[in-house]
Parts: sequence; C-alpha cells; structure tokens
Amino acid sequence: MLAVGLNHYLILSAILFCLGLFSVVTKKNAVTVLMGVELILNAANINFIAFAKYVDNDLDGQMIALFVIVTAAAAAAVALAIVLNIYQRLKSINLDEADSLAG
Amino acid sequence: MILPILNSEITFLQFLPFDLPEPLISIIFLLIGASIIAVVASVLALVGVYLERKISAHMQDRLGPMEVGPHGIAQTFADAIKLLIKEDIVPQDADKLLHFIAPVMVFAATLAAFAVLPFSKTLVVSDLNIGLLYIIAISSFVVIGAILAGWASNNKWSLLGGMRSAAQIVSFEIPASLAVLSVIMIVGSMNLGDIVEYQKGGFFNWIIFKYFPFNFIAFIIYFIASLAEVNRAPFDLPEAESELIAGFHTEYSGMKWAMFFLAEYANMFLVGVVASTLFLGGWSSPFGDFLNSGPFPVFWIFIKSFSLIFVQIWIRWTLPRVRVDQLMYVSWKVLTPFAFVAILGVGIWMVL
Amino acid sequence: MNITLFDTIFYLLAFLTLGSAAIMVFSKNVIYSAVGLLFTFFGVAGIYVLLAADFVAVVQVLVYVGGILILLLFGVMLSNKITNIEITTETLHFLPASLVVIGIFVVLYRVFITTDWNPVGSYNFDPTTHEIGTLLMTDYLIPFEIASILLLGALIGAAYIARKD
Amino acid sequence: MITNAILILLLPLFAFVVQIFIGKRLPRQGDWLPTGAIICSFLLALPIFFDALSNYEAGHVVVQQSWEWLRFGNLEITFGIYVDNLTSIMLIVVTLISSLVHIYSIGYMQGDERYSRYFAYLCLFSFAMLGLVLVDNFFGIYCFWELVGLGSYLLIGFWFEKKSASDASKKAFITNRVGDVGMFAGIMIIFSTLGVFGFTDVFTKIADGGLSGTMLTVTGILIFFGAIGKSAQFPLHVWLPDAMEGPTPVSALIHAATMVAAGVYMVGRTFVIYTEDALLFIAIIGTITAFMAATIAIVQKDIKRVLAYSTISQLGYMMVGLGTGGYTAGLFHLTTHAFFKALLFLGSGSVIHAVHSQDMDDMGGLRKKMPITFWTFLIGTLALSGVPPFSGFWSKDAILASALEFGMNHSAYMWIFVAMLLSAGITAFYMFRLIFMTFTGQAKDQKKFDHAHESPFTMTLPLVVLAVLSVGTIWWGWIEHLLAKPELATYATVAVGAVEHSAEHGNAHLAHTIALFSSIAVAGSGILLAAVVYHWKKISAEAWGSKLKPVYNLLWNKYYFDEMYEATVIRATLWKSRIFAAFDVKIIDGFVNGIATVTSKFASLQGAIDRVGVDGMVNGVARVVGVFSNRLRTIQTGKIQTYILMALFAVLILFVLQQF
Repeated sequence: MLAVGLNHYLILSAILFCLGLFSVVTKKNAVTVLMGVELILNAANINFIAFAKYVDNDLDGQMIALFVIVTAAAAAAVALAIVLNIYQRLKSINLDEADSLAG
Repeated sequence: MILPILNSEITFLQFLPFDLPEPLISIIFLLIGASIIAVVASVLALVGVYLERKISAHMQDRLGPMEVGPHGIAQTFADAIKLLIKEDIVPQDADKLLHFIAPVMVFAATLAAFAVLPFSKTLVVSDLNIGLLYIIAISSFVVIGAILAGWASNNKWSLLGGMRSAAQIVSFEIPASLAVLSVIMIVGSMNLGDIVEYQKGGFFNWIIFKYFPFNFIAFIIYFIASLAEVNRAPFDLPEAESELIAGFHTEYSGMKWAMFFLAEYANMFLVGVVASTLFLGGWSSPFGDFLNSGPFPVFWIFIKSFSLIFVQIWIRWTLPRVRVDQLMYVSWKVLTPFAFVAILGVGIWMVL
Repeated sequence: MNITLFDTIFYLLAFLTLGSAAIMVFSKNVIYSAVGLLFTFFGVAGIYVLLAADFVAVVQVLVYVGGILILLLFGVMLSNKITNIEITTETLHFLPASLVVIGIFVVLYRVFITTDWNPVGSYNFDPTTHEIGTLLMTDYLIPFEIASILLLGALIGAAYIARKD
Repeated sequence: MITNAILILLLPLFAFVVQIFIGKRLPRQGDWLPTGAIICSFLLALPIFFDALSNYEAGHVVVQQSWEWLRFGNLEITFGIYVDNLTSIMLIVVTLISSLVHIYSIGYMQGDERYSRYFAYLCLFSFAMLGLVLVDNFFGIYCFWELVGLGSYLLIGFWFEKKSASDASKKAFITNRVGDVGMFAGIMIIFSTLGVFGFTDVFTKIADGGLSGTMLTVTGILIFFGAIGKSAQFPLHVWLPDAMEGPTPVSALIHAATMVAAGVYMVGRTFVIYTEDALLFIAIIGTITAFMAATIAIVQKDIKRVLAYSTISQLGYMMVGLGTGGYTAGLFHLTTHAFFKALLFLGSGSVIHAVHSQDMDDMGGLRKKMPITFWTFLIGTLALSGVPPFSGFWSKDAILASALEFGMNHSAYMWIFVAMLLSAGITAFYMFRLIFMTFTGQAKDQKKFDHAHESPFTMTLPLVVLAVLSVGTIWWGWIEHLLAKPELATYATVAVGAVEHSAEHGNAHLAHTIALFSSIAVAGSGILLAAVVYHWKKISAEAWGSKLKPVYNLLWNKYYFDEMYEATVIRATLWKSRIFAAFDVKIIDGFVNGIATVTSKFASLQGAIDRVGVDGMVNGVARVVGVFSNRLRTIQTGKIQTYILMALFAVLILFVLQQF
C-alpha cells in the first residue's frame, strides 16, 4: 500500500472506465447501457480533477468536470426520451431487438 | 469541508489506555458526531409528532393524547417504543434488500442534512462552506429512497406513490433552489454560518426584509416549495390515502415505517431551520445583541423553526389537498416564474 | 504500516466506488444496477472531495443523484410493465467484451504507470466555490452560456421526443 | 455630461421599444411617449450645447468615452460617445426639429389607422440619427447609418397601401445602398490599413502618415459615396423627390433636417481625411447637384417636390462649402437650412392638410385663410432665398465666399462660384414662384379654397418656433467659433492643404465683400423676376415654357435621370440576361443535341458488344461479389454494441501497436 498519489486516482478511474465500457458493450437493456456511459464520464472526470490537482495546479480541470456533468445531464435527458420512444414503438428497450438496420 | 476536521488534532480520545491508530480515532470521532445528530434529530422529530397531534386536536376542538405522562407528553415516546418492538412485515414478493435499504436511505439522508445546520455560532457539526448546496444535494437521496421503497414493495399503489413523490420533489426543488439563490446573491456565501452572521443585529437585518418585497416573495416560494418537498398537505399526494392508501410506505410496518415517519418530521424541522436560517436570521436574536449569547441562540433557532413547523401543521389541518395537475401547475407556472422575478429584482436592486 | 487517515479514506472510497460499480455492471437486476450506480456516484463525489474539488463533489451529488439517477429510474420503470418486479437485463457477447476491456485496462495501466506526469505538488484545500464562480463569469463565460442553451435545447428536445403522439 | 449623452441616445430607444409593442394600448395611442422622450432628449442636449458654447475654442471636446463592445481575439471593437462642438450643434438641431416634428405630427397624423406605429418609427429614426451623431467610430457610424436608412425606409413607405409609397421606399433604400457600398469599402480600407475604427485614432494615424497619397484620396471619395447616397447628391439624388410620398412631417424631419444632413455631417466629421483631390471631387459633385436640382425645381408643380429639389440643391451647396474648404460655411448652412427647410416642409404640410392636394395648380390666395402658415412660410422662403438678415443669407453668403475664394486661388474652378451664384438666383425665383402660386392671387379651385382652414395649434406652434429660429438668431459669430475648422496641427496637414493657402493669399476679405453684394443682387433679381412673372403676370410663364420647349421638357423630366437609369442600368441587366439565354438555347443546346445524336449512334453499336462480352464479365464479377458479401453481411448485425466492440478492438490494437 503506497501513499496515495496521482497514479492511484488514475488507476481507479481506469478501472471505473473499463467497468463502464464493459457495461456499454455487453448489456442488452438500454438504460443499463446509459448507466455505463455515466460511469465512463465519471471516470473521465476523476482524471480531469486529479490532473487539475497534481499536474495543472489550477481550476481548469474542475471547470471541465463541471461542464461534463452539465452535458451528461442533458445527454441523459435526451437519451431517456429516446429510450421511452423506442419503448413505445418496439414495446421493449433491449438494444438487440432494435436491429432494423441489420444486413 | 470534511478534510479540515479529519486533519485537525483530535486529542480527546488520547486519554484511552490503549493506543489507537490515528485514522481509527478520527472515524470514531465522526461516528460519535453522527450518533449525536441521529439522537437529536429523532428527539426533535418526536417532538414534532407530539406537536402535530396536540395542535390538530386543539384545532378540531378536542384534547388529543392525554394519558401517557402529563398532558400526554410521553405518548409519542410510547408509540416509538411500540413501533420498535412491532413485528416487521415484509410482503412475500417484495425485493427484500431494497425494501430494507429504502427507509434507511431516506432517514440517513435527512440526518446527513442535519450535519450542516448551525444551531449557534459554534454548535454546528460541520461548518461546510457550501452548506446550502450540500443540503439541496443531499435531499435528493430522499427521492431515490421513496422511489426504491415504492418499487421494492411490489405494489401498484406504492410504486405510483413513489413516482409521484419523486416527480413532486424534483419539480419543487427548482423553485426552492431558485428562491434560495437570491439569499446566496445577497450574502455572497453558501455557508449557513455566514448567512446568519450577515443577518445579525436584530429584526430589521433579516434577509426577508431586505429588498422588499423580493426576498419576501422568495421566502414564501421557499416555504411553499419546502411543504411540497416534505410531502406535507396540501401537497401530500404521494401518500394520498383516498387514492394510494399510504403511498410508498403502504407496505411498511414497525421499525421501517417508523423511519419514514421520523424522517418526515425530521425533514419538517430541517426545512424549518433552513428557512429561518436563510430568511429569519437563524440563531441570531431579533433584538440585536440583547439575549444573543449563552444558550439563547439555540433558543432562538428553535423558536423560529418551531413557529414555521406550527404554520406547516396549521396549513395541513386547514387546506384540502390539491390535484396532481394543479401541483405541477403551481411548481412550474407559478412558483418558478416568481422565483425568477425575485432573483431578477434582487439582482437589479443590488447592482443599482 | 504507515497509513494516514487520508489514505484510509481513499481506500475506503475506492472500495465503495469500485464495489458498487461492479454491482452495477454485473447485477442482472436493473434496479440493483441503479442502486449500485447511486453508491458509485457517491463514492466518486468522495474522491472529488479528496481531490480538493468540494464544489464539483456537491454538484456531482446534486446532478447525478438528484437528476440523472432519478431519470434513469424513471426510465426503467416507465419502460417495463409496472407490476413486474423482475426487471432484468441479459448480456451480449460476454467473453469477447471481457477480453477487449481487460486488454484496454492493461494498456491504460501501462500508460499511467510508465508515463512521468511530472506532478508539481498539490494546492491547498481552499474553498473553490468563489474561484469557480469567478471563472464561470470570466474565462468560461462562453462555454457557460452555450451549456445553458444546450440544457434548454435538451429539455425541449427531450419533452418533444418522449411525447406520445 | 456623459450621462446626458447616454440618456439622449437611450430615451428614444426606450420609447421606441415601448411604443412598438404596447403603444396601441396606451392612452392616446401613446403619442405622448415618443414626443416626451425626444423633448427630454432636447432638454438634455441643452447643457451640452451651452457647455460647448461657453468653451468655444476650437477642438473642444465635451464628452469622450468609449467601452469595449466586441472582442474577437486581438480585434477589439469599441463603442463610444464623442461629443465636440459639431456634435453639440447637431444634437440641438436633431432633437429640436425632431421634437417639433413629433408635436406637429400629433395634429397632422390624427386619425391615421397606424397612428401609434408612426410615432414608434419616428422615434426609431430619431434614435438612429442621434446615434449617428454621437458615436465615436467609423464602425458605429456605419451601423447607425444603416439604421437611419431603415427608419427612412419605414417612414417613406408608411402608407404602404399606396403603390407609389412602397415603390418610393424601396427606391430610397436601394439607391442608398449603392452609396453605402462605397462607404463600406472606404471604411474597410481604413480598417485594413490602420486597424482601428475610432475617429481620433484614425485621424492621428493618418496625420502620422499611416495612409496617404492616392490611397487616401480614394478612401475619402469612397467614404463620400455614402454621403452621395444619403445626402441625395448627383447622381444618386433620384430617391429624394420620390420620398415625398411619405407623410409630410417625415419629409420635414428626414428629407430636410436630419437624414440628408447626415451625409454632410459625416463629411464634416471626417473632414481631415480628405485630400485636396477628394475635396475637389466633393465640390464638383456639390456644384452639379446644386445647379441641376435648382433648375428642375423651377418647373415642378407639386409643392413638396419643389421643396424636395430645393433640398437637393441646398445639400449641394453644403457640399460645395465643404469641398472648397469652407468647413464652417458648409456646416453653418447645414444648421440654418435644417431650421428653415423644416419650417418650409411643415408649412407645406399645413397647406396640404388644408387643401388636401399637393398640386400648386389647386391652390392660390391662401394667405387670408391661413395667416400663420403664410407668414411663417414667407419667413422660411426669405431665409432660403438668401435675403438679409434671415439666417439663410448668412450661411449661403459664407458658402459663396468660400467658393469664390477657391475660384480666386484656382482660376480653373471659377465656374463653381458662377454656378453657385446662378443657382442662388434660381432658388430665389422658384421659391417666390411657389409663394405667389400658393398664397397670393386668386383661388384656382374654389371648392378646395372654401374648405381650407388654418391648422390646429399643435401644427402651427412648431411653425412659429421654427420661424423665430429662421429669422436671424443664428449669428455668424458664435457659429464660426463653434464650427472652427479642425485643428490642423494635430491632424493631417496633407488633407487640408487646399484650404490652407487661401488664407495666405489674403483673398478672404475681398471674397466676402464680392460674395455679399453679388448674392444680395441675384437674390433680389430672382425675387423680382418671380414677382414679374407670377404676381403681376407681366410675362407669361406658359408662353416662355412653350418657347423653350426642349429646355422645359428637359427640366420637367428631371434631366431624364430615371429614364436614363431605366435605359442603362436596368435595361442593360435585362439585355445581358437575354443574351445569355439566347446563347444558352442556340449554341450550348445545339452543341449538346449534336453530341447526343452522334452518341446515340455509337451507343447502339456498343450495345451489341456490351451485351455479349462485357455483361458476361460484369455479371461474373457481380456474382463473385455477391457470394463474398453474403458471407460478410453476417458482421453487419444491426446491433450497435457489436460495432462498438469491434471499434474498441481496433482501438486496442492501435494502442498495443503504439505501446509495444
């Protein structure tokens, strides 16, 4: 166990990122996929803020994180609206059933 | 900030005969603080329950609880004990884990918000510099708790109640936060202690009287919105017994139900304290320096917030419940625009 | 063993974050995933506090827990039969996905470990709120305005898309 | 003072915004709001004016302040207010006349169905004009310049149900645009070479030699193009007479006192950037305009058109004044002309209001019916004709003196003075022709005469005020101080070289004396001739008209300018398009058709080869592709997550390749 430094945060965020990625790729349920996206965004935010603290030494990273949060909120709202729309059409939100583009 | 507390020298556990590692000491310290909050909040909630019973009784020209203790004072404690030892019934098809977590979450969130309330200059658990934002943020846990409770009960009425509750609280958070913004603008800080300091020096320094009538409007908006946020009448749709039996806590009994119940009354007290801190001078005396030291700050904050609780109870036993569409109408088309007007008015006034 | 309080809290928070994230990812029940996500958000907020970003932490709780998570829960509940307690999700190509994701993690790990980030210490724990406010109204004014327009657009767009017609 | 200046600008804007949105619902349809706003602006302008008056050394700046407005990287555009002596006079002129026109309009426009809209437009126009006067840089002046154009467009086309009115508004707008293009180009030259917009910065940089020689001349002339459009100079004057389709108070405000004066003001404001050649160009344009418009005015029958051409002519005078170096004279004439021409327009409006006709053949003998209108109109006419001691005499005399001085120094350009003198005489003639035809003699249309009456108080009050101002209150003395030529030491000395050596030659005094007497003489003779022809009827106008038929026709048709534009610009465009169309039909289509015929022959030949040889091969290829694609399509699952996974896999490979 080392004293906590920049790398700890980076690895934490890497794990979080990979978990989110895994969720995005494997889950059939659209809402779960969205949750995975949120995990990825959180991982990115951790990186931003960690770099802001340890490398950049000012608040720019935090500002970016704030904007990411705001954008994520907007994205979540629109994405859920789309999910509801899909549900109205297909009576299901499983992404593998929304495959009318299949060749 | 949490960190300064953690980093500060914690010496009062040093007298223990055995040596504890430093992190453990801090954690013990935090746990002690948390339990104090829990006890205080529970007691206050019980007092609130007692008040509700007595006030409603007197409003309806009856006596209310009279048997246990003088004037029924110990009735609520007796009820609490009854609830604690009551059998805990969980529906067969319910999601056991979430059914358990939901009331805990609601109660914990309410308690967590207590951590930043200033009861006097020094009597505050964590003097967070963004205390106000913290309270707004932490109260969203209540929403999640309500949704989960409704869903985990596996009951239509519960789920409808939970979702109604969530929609209602989320909607009313907007006017409430906007109303609070004008105070933040005036004081220039989100620290509740700073906000009280700003209003020191008597009655006329209270923010509610500043930039009249804009802050008065903001206060009214905050008060109405907070009524809705704690699901009090006339906005108690999530637990409207004529439609949804008891809303999201229909399937709860015993200890878990008591948690919801206590959380509701603790929440009432919470919004009372916040409203009086933001607009009515908090723990500072209304008479300048007169009676403003020693135990009096605590006295004043309690007087102010219990007055607001009295008004809440009074409203509950006076007004009928609104419809769902009226509820949303009030939030989005009445309170929100007026809150913007108040912010704009205060802002322009400040610039001028 | 020389663990400071700071380190302890970091490891506790990391455990909370990653554990609940794992629950979120590997749970079959969507509602459990949501609860896992809730605690992940909370843990990440704690991490932000450790990184001296108190304001961002509170905003994280406010927006993610108070907004996005509730939206997600609504999304789950509105897109299923309301009486069905078993809202589950299946997984798709589990094995290739695990391999690719683990591969990506290994690469990221290598990058993080081998790069010299040249850290220059860390600033003190002054409250950041005031400074963030100043930055929002000066250097970041244009992004701020654009973000508000984006939010407005998302609000209207979401309401329009989700409407039954 | 800065507060005053800002309030002067913002009050009309505020009134406009309120009026355009809720004017109709206000009591009295809100006419009091713009009127009150503009009167307040006038009152606020007074202190600025007196400040300028009490410190009247040249180059005195009352207010100068600017704020950053826009910033794109290094490019910073400021927006500021600059008030010097010239501005203070313009402020008074604009706000005073605008106030009077507002008051007058309350009577004149009573009962119009878009009464409140009219006041909103009027107010918008006042705002734009005040902005134009107050702003401190070229960019701002261009913005307000366009805003003034918009205001005039809205007001000229105010009665847009009338086709002539909407046509006139479009004509005004488009004609102005032609000049504006030149002005814009000029401003862009300044900005691209000097990198600044502010007047003071530009002047200083030009004085330091940042822009000089031919380029500076070209720039000056280009900027002057803007003034040609706005101030209705030859050859873009055609819009102004047509603009008389707007309500008469509008004509008074826009086409007498303010908008058309904007061009003159702009030339005055940017005076120091004009080189000798540019100034000569201005003077020549001014001379042509002045003479041409004056001659056209002789034969017009429409009372407002006479005044319109007279306005064009007087604007030409101002340009001559500026162009020949008489900075003070030109701007002095701008001030006096604003008052008496507004007076004349409002008087004619009063007449039109009474008779319900603009044709002078319907009038006559109105003196007894409308005494106030007559006397005030007479004062305005005397001022315009240059009869001492009325204000127009002083200013016109100054311009003539300046032109004569210029002629004395450059004898090749003596004709400028002669032409100016002649037009002065013509001016006196046609103005008194107007007076005699309208107010004296017998009524020509008895029905209209019986109907005629004196106008209401709100209409006569402005007339009286303007008449008082036209008499002689504007003395040469202080105006000369206020409008002293820009300090040459601080600005470009090259720019005003032409002006400078007149003083050295010592011709000034002599020129003034000659100009004084000659102008009185021509004015007198013009009046006398008018009296002979139209009052005592000793000479028949009709007889002379038919005797000089070609000349008469030329003048009656305004030198065929509209026809000329029709024949050249418009016709040329249509003609060009027709040629292109013909070219397209005959040559290109023919060519294409020919190729098509040849091609179809070849095609049938190739078709045979194709079917047998090529198709076989192509189908073979297609079949192979089909087989492969049937295998490959299984990748295309339609599941987005599969795609993401593949993409991630690719990313991973790239990462690995890069790392190891």
